[in-house]
Amino acid sequence: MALLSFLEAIREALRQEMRRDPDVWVVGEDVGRKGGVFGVTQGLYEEFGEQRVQDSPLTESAIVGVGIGAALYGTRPVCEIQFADFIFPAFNQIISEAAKMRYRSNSDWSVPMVIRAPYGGGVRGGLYHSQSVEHYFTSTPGLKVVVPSTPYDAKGLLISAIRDPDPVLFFEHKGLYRAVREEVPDEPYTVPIGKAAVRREGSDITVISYGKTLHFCLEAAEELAREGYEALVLDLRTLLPLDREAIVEAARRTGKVLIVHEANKTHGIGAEVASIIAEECLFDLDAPIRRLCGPDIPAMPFAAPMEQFYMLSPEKCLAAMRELAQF
Amino acid sequence: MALLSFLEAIREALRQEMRRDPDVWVVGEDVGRKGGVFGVTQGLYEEFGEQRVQDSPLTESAIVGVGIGAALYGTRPVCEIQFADFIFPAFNQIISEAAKMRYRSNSDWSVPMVIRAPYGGGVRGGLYHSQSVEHYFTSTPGLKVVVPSTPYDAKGLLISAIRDPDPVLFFEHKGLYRAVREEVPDEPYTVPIGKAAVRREGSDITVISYGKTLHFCLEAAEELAREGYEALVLDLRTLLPLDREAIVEAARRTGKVLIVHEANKTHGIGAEVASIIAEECLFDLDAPIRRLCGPDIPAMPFAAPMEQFYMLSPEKCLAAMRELAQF
Amino acid sequence: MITGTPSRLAELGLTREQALEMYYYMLLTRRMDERMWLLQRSGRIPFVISAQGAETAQVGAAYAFRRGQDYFAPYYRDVGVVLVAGMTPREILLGAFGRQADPSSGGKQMPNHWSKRSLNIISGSSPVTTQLLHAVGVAVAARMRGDDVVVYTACGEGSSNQGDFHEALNWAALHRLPVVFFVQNNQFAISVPLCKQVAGGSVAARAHGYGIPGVQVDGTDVLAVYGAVREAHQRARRGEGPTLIEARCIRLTSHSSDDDHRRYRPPEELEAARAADPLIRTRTEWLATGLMTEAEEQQLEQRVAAEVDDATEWAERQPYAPPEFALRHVYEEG
Amino acid sequence: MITGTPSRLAELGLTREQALEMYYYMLLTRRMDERMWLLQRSGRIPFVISAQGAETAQVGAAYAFRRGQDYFAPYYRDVGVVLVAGMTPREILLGAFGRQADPSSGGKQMPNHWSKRSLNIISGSSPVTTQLLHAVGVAVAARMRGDDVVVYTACGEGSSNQGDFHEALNWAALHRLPVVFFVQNNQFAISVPLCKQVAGGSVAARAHGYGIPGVQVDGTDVLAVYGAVREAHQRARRGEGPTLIEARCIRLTSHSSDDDHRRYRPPEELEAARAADPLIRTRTEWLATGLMTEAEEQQLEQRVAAEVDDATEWAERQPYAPPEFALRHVYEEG
Ligand SMILES: Cc1ncc(C[n+]2csc(CCOP(=O)(O)OP(=O)(O)O)c2C)c(N)n1
Ligand SMILES: Cc1ncc(C[n+]2csc(CCOP(=O)(O)OP(=O)(O)O)c2C)c(N)n1
Ligand SMILES: [Mg+2]
Ligand SMILES: [Mg+2]
Repeated sequence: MALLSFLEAIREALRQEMRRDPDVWVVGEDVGRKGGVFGVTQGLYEEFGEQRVQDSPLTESAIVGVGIGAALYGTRPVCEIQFADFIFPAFNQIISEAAKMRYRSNSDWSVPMVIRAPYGGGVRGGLYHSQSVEHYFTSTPGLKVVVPSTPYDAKGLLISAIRDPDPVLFFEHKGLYRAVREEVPDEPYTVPIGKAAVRREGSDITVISYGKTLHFCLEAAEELAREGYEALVLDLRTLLPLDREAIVEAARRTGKVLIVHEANKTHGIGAEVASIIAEECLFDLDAPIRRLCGPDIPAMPFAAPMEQFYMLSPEKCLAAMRELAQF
Repeated sequence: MALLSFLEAIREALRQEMRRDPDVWVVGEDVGRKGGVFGVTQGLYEEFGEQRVQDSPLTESAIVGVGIGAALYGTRPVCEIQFADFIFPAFNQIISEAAKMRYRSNSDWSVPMVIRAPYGGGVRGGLYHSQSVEHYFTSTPGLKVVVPSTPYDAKGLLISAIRDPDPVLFFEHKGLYRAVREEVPDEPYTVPIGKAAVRREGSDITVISYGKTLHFCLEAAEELAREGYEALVLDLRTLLPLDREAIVEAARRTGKVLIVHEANKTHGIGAEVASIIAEECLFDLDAPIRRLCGPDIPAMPFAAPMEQFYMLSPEKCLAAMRELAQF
Repeated sequence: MITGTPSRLAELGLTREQALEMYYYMLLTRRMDERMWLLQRSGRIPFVISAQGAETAQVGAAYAFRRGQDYFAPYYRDVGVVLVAGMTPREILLGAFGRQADPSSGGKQMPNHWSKRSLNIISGSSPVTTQLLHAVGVAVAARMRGDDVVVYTACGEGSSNQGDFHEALNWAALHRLPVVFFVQNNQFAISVPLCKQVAGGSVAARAHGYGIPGVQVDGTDVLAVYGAVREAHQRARRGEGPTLIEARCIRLTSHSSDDDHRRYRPPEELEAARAADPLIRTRTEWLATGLMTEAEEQQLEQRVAAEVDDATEWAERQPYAPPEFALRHVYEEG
Repeated sequence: MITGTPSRLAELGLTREQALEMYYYMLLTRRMDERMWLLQRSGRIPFVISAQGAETAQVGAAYAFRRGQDYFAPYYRDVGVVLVAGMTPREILLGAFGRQADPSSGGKQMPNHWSKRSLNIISGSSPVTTQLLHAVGVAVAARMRGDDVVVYTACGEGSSNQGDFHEALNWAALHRLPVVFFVQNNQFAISVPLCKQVAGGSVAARAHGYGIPGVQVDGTDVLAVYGAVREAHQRARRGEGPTLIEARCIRLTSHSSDDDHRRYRPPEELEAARAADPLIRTRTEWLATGLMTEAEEQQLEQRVAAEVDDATEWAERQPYAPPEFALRHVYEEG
């Protein structure tokens, strides 16, 4: 066991998988000598050399397209998109190619590729260094979308993603990189893709979240407990495929559901989660299904007051949770 | 009044707006002498010349990016993407640029542009000539997304879109181009963006749809009426922004809601519609909110049996509507 | 210039038998294509997109690659390429009919979206030019593994304007990867002529910007194409990197069965195109130079006709996949 | 080669006053940039991305355009360009501080994302190279309206590998549009050196593939840049189409305040860069050739210092937009 930050846990997963399997390699902008703009790949270039830790040209469509080709050949590229906001030039390669390759060839060809991207705001990154983009991918069968919230899960889920036979998008909230630390086993281990985790038991309300906002919800839940209400907090962890059973089970337990995410509300992840509940256990509900999300604006502004206005917080979560508990 | 097909109504809207406003122009692949692969722009090249009806190179990102620049200058480009399936190379220009230009400049700059694209299946187009892509855009504030289902609306909504000060995605179901005809006023008129329309009154169940599947629902509703159940059928017409009032009102009226669309179910338009209902009028519901959609597979297959398996039909709609009515 | 003479074969290191095999593939490509039009016209298949006019370019190019060892990321016109790569007429027609036994997609994809892993033919999509990046990625991975692999990839001249073309050439050139980019310039992207697609008018000229050779070759001269591609293949194997080859081709048919090129091509132009039919040119010249005898040509015609008939009848009799097959292979099935 | 002599000015049709104005803008660019680093270091602004080393290139290029008439689609390093285009130090610092009065975005965007419609400066995003297509679109629309407009657009050499670069050059060249593509090649894309970005090593060489002139110019020689861009501007106005200009520049600072280039640039290299500082070079040579006097230089330093101080103090005192301003201007407000 070692006390690792979220970022260190991701790096350890990469290093251990690269040591285990010579077919695993990393490619992206500045991932080499610089070790990535956030330092995630630091040390890998020195250990594995420039062929397995490739600085790519500034071309996202090529990072993913070349990754697809290399995966078709049988290697396991881990592509880094420097900021999730810059994944859109690669959208066609991801949606039209990576997601459909196995399907259209009846598993004759497959794309065992991981696409890592830092996402999320609260870092004064303005419109284009703060976005949450997970919902642009979750409507596309053939892809898997993973968003860890803890160092333990980050390591275990990334190892699972690298070993997964299908393309996995792996989104890492920048705000967690250095903010959260925990004891993480030294040896490699996997956390299953497609399984949510109950982070806190509770009988009064159910809060469903993932990524950074999950921590806000947990903090708020402690506060709410002092007010006499116990919140069940579910961490989705994987957004595609969603863990329907866990969602329905968590909703049934309390009959009051709040879904929380940083991405803007309309057509966000919360919409599908709410729909699953409205489909599967409507009559177990004692309150309307609530969503607490970012505002419906194009992206997060730069100036501190507007950024804070956009960002969620333990206080905002607590207010919404209290209101639901008292409903 | 003239009896126009869906396709003719769209062409008439283009022609009338181009006659009205010299700043309106059309650009896309094969829109010129060929008149578009579906013939939508036939005759425009001859009437308005090659400057206002421009054959573009085979580059979607440029079609949209150049359109954005031309819109910034004050003209009103109507960009055609030959098939909705091929809009993804332009995704970055649409999401990062068109959608955010007004916001990031506080209305100093704006992008009065329309992007037209034929979508939908049932034409033996296989994976890449059959897709419904509306849900990739509806989570992005700054954009508007319109999907007409009738010739009258197609003309009126396209005229509204061309006159709209913000970027509008206008999706036309290929299966409607020649299949539906109706009397359409000769003069230009507008249909408001953002307003749904009740296509059929009913008190037993509410069916919410748009585009081609709307017609399946209406057909099924007649059949269902013979069985003694009256279905209220709501045509969303605009998917961003959604007409919340109309959705909630329609759901309240019957307490039983079925949402129908051709796009695959998970994280589709139906998810947001269901969530709005579960948020606004949960206690008015007498049945779980149902969604009848395409299967969750990467895209629609080519072979006839698999294509039919994917496509909805009046029969499939009737079955789902009957089940809900009898719930 | 005469396409085929014994001396020219010698220069290219080709035997007469090989030349005749190339002719067989060109003829097979043409007859397969003609058959698919007939099937489409008679409503037995819904769609055709044609290789007619590009047989010399496709067969000449593919013949320079090593079946079963090199990789292919072709585009939708490459009937001749996949035939040389090892696909059978039966397999191609299974795809046209959309039958379950179709090795490319089991009927999921439209015709001409070939795929077969055992032949190193990579599954292609419809959005153009994406496959160029896959070809580069295959080359990256093969180099990593130390494998002797050269990758063939192709697109049309209109598609060469897509951003992915630029990104693929740049990446391949940066790492001197063994990729041959083969652009079949038939002067049209559906209805849009070269002058409205390719600024400067030459796709090959774009190679220099990446510091790699750009070769323009007469796509109607099968041996010229073979020579140019063979050289590119050799450069690639020597570790000297990618080559961009632009083959000037002719489009004899409408873009596809959904198009009518008389809307945008004047009769004279269509006449001229037909007069320059590369297959007829090859036959005439090869017969004239004695590279091929009348008897040999007759034999090949008969052999091809028999194969196409067999493939058509057999493939059409094969069953469709069941409707629920649409749900299969979204993810690896445990 | 000497950057500035009276005779050279004459060739370029520049007066000494204009040369001094160019120097003023270069100096202002540098001092503004230095001030922003100070503000960032002292925690008063969160981020800086720097023009240091590109002042000569930016001012030389922008000076060839007509303020208020031509259009600008700059990139994030173009401090010198937007100053010449008419942005004031106060306006630029309002952006750096993210204040409501920031004309570019009211504090919504990060620093160096300039925009001002009254100056024809188009709002830019962070995803690189997208603005090149907007520049082409502006030129298309201006031609449609019959307006005499030339469009400046810029990006770095790394960004020139994006697909949008290829699509923009091709489109502009096809229609001979009045666009000047100005690539500032500072040898690095953050940490990735030219040799891992641009195959062939020359951005300018890519122009020939589009049938347009590609010019490589010493970006540290302000008059050489001005001359090259002026010629491109004249070609554009004559209807002869776009030009691609590659200015070889120097990056004196880390990529941005989030980067530390010592991780990937050896000390000698940084030393050499500092020794080639284009501003110092210009001053030394202009003083030596008598193009500028010591007194004039002192005056300009004082004037610039005063303007930068005023702008800093004033801008920092301006209020932020209220939090709810985040909700404004998503769509046209009725
Ligand atoms: C990204 C994308 N946009 C549009 C299309 C529709 N389309 C199919 S083929 C074609 C023309 C291709 O022309 P070219 O590249 O010259 O190849 P050719 O068919 O002439 O061989 C177009 C526009 C597509 N398949 N993909
Ligand atoms: C599409 C996209 N990908 C990645 C980035 C992150 N990024 C910002 S600047 C930069 C390097 C740009 O290098 P270059 O084009 O040479 O311009 P320079 O900064 O050197 O002037 C990168 C990778 C981005 N802004 N946009
Ligand atoms: Mg072509
Ligand atoms: Mg650079």
